[in-house]
Amino acid sequence: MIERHASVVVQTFVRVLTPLAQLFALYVLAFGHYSPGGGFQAGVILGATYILLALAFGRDILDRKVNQPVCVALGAAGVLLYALTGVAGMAGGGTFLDYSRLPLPVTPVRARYFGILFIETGVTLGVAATLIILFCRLGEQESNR
Amino acid sequence: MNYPYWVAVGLLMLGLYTMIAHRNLLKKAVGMTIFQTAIILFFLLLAVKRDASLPIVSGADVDPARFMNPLPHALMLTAIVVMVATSGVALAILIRLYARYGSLEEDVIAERVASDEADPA
Amino acid sequence: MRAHLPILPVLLPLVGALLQPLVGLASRHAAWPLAVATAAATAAAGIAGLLDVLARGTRRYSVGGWAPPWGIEVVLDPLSAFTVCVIAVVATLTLLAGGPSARATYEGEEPTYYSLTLLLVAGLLGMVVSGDLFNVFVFLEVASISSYALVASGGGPALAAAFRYVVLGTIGASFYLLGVGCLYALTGTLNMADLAARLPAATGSPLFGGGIVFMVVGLAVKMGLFPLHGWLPDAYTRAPAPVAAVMAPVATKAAAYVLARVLLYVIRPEGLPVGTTLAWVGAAAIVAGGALAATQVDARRLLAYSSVSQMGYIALGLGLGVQDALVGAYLHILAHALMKAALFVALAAAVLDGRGPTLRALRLGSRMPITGACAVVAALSMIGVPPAAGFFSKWYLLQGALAAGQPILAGAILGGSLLAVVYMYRFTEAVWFGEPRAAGGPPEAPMPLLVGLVALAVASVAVGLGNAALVSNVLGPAAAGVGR
Amino acid sequence: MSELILAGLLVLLVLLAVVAVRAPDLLLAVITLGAYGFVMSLIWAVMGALDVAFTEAVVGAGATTVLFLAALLRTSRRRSPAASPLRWVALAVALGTGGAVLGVTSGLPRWGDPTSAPATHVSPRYLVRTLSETATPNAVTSVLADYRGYDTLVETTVIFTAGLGCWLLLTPRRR
Repeated sequence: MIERHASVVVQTFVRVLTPLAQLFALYVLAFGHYSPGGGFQAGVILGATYILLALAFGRDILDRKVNQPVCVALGAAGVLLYALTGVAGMAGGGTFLDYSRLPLPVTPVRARYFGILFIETGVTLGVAATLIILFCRLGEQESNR
Repeated sequence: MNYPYWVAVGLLMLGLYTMIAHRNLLKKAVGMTIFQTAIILFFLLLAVKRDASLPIVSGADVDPARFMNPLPHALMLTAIVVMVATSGVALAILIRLYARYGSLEEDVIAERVASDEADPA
Repeated sequence: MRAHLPILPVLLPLVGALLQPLVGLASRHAAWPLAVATAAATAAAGIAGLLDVLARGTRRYSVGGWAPPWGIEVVLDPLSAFTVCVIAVVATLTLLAGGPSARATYEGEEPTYYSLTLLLVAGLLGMVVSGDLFNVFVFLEVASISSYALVASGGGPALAAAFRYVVLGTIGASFYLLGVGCLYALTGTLNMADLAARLPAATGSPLFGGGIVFMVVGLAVKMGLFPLHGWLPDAYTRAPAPVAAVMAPVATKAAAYVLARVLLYVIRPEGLPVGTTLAWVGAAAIVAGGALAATQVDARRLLAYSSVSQMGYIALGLGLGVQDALVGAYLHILAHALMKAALFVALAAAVLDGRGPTLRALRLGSRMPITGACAVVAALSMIGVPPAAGFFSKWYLLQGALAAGQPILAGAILGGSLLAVVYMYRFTEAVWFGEPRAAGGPPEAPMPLLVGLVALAVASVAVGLGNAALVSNVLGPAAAGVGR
Repeated sequence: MSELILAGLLVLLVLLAVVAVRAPDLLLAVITLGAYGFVMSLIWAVMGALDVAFTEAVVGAGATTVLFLAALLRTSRRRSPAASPLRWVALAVALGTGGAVLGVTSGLPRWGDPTSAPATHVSPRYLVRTLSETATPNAVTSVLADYRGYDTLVETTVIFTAGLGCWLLLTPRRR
């Protein structure tokens, strides 16, 4: 199936590119307020770095680097972070997902700004973990079923 | 001129035809993607305003006619995610089907399913 | 908490579903109790919401603090609160009763299974309480995608059924979305209340008719309405027994509810023959589904086709649109959910005992008298024997058809009951007199299964006995003002 | 000028869709579908929907292609050339639907009309007030994450549901 790519050039390139791509994902997440992009795109980019790794170092690296049940739980935790941000708005006296009532020491409008950042972080986590699971499962070697 | 909408209609028909007429399940999945993007195209065409720019605003006194309608953009971001999620599940099912029945052709699978159901092993 | 009652039926199962994989890391045995507790809390919130609505009127809840139509609102009125209760209560009982069967099917994967079923419930409830057309689409997809995966998890033949379900389900959802797009292009809004206010000025446009037709066709696919029911029989027949027990009673009901909501409360297409068409298609579904059910030898397929027939009753009532017919349709949503849940749970008990799925091998009576008796109560409700709930829903539908001056449709309702006598007689006969199997194992079904099953059967009769109170307090007000 | 580019891209889009559907080799079909997604993302960019373009590029052209390729690796590239008995039904359904949609499009506002209902009702508030109400200049982000944040919560739930579904389907049972 997907085998270890022998070329040292490719492996070195991927080794350098991976952290850069992950950094870019963080940039996309943080600057979604001002420019196109946001949590979802950041999550996909973050997840895609793992495909790069698999392409360069063989699919086995995913089995070594990724604990899949934990990855599923992380995906759930991402969505949960989103939902709990909404519940925090309820705790502050607003309706569900009312970020202006988040218990933060800032003005309601700034609180909305931060609320968006929180939920986008949750989206990134949820999407990245889910995509990694998808790639791990869909790319799995033929099993004995 | 409303010609861009005609492209959406064409893609819609092509996708729908493929989903029903093609016997290969992967082709059906391809048709499904085209069908869904046709509807996304339809929505996004609604967002266009002539001579308007990206919906990223600065300063006060914003004239809404000068910016694209952001609502369909936000809706279709969601629709694209739904599209890839559906594809993911469809492909997972397809992989299991191939592992079990050794084919992606609808009629071959149907035959083997029938013999499976007659004699569940 | 009262302030948040409208959102709780969505929030509770969603959070419960997300907790499953996290708790699953620590213990796999907590999954089932956690799922039942989540569903029970959701049902409690739903009942509290219904009581609140009945006491103090419709509740509108602006998610995110944004007033509609800019934000998304969640609406609890008598109809949505009632439907929430139906789905949440039935899901609680089927999750409870399905536990032993799910353990046998999903050994080691229970957290994933229960997470997906709770996501299905959250999706269905989200569709019901939503006051925004696009939001309904997104929840519809949560419910659909979890259903696809749950059906496919049966492996083998279930995979083929699930792929067909994905293709047809996607066509249905996309048609719905296209209809929403037409109405959005026409009015610029997605909020149901805002749309209802702005549409009357725009009924002349082709976008109006197109929007309605695409939405109705899409929802008809999702509710398994004949002749667009192609995905349903295989999916319900081949899905694992616990999945069928959870899905079959409620999955199509949310789509039927959205159809009612859109047609009767939002769009109200007076100039177009949508209602009449729907009523006649419903009549065709009653007869065709019943006739197909009567010829089946597989018990699950028999029940699946009976679902096609029973969804026909709901469509017929919604299409007629007169007060009694609407009450009958709403009551039938409840009655059918209860009886179909009981029947699929009884089948799950048989499968657990190594019987079925063919009618010949069913024979519950001799080894499982309580399970068998409950199945028979549900079967009598399906036929429409008083005092079971199924009698009263059909009674109201019949009244409605006569009040609307449609004797042929009334005939279809009666004919459907006659067909139900045929197929349910075959089912009941199989339950009591089928081919005996070698004895072994415990004589009755496991306790949780029995508790859930008995509760469903008792509820079927209780709803029938208490139908007058239910109709005058809940369903009458829900149908008031929209009936023709 | 941009209108010409758009027209060209739309023509290219249709051609790629036809190739993806007609290709006898499934690998070719999948690769063409990736190109189709890429052209689609260019179209969104030309139409001023950069956020959608970005997502389409990473999801439509990127993730979807990878998923299809992964599926292809575990199944088969070949497909049987025999025609389906359903093709006339499919043609009738497609033509009927297409005709209906085409009939409906005659009621659409003129393309790009800044006075149409979607342009004048509901949406202007997002543009006018996104800065003062959410401190977020990108109106798409504020609609997505705040005004309609409920949708986005459910959207994230959808993708998680799909991940969970694949996990359930493709993990060998431990028994």
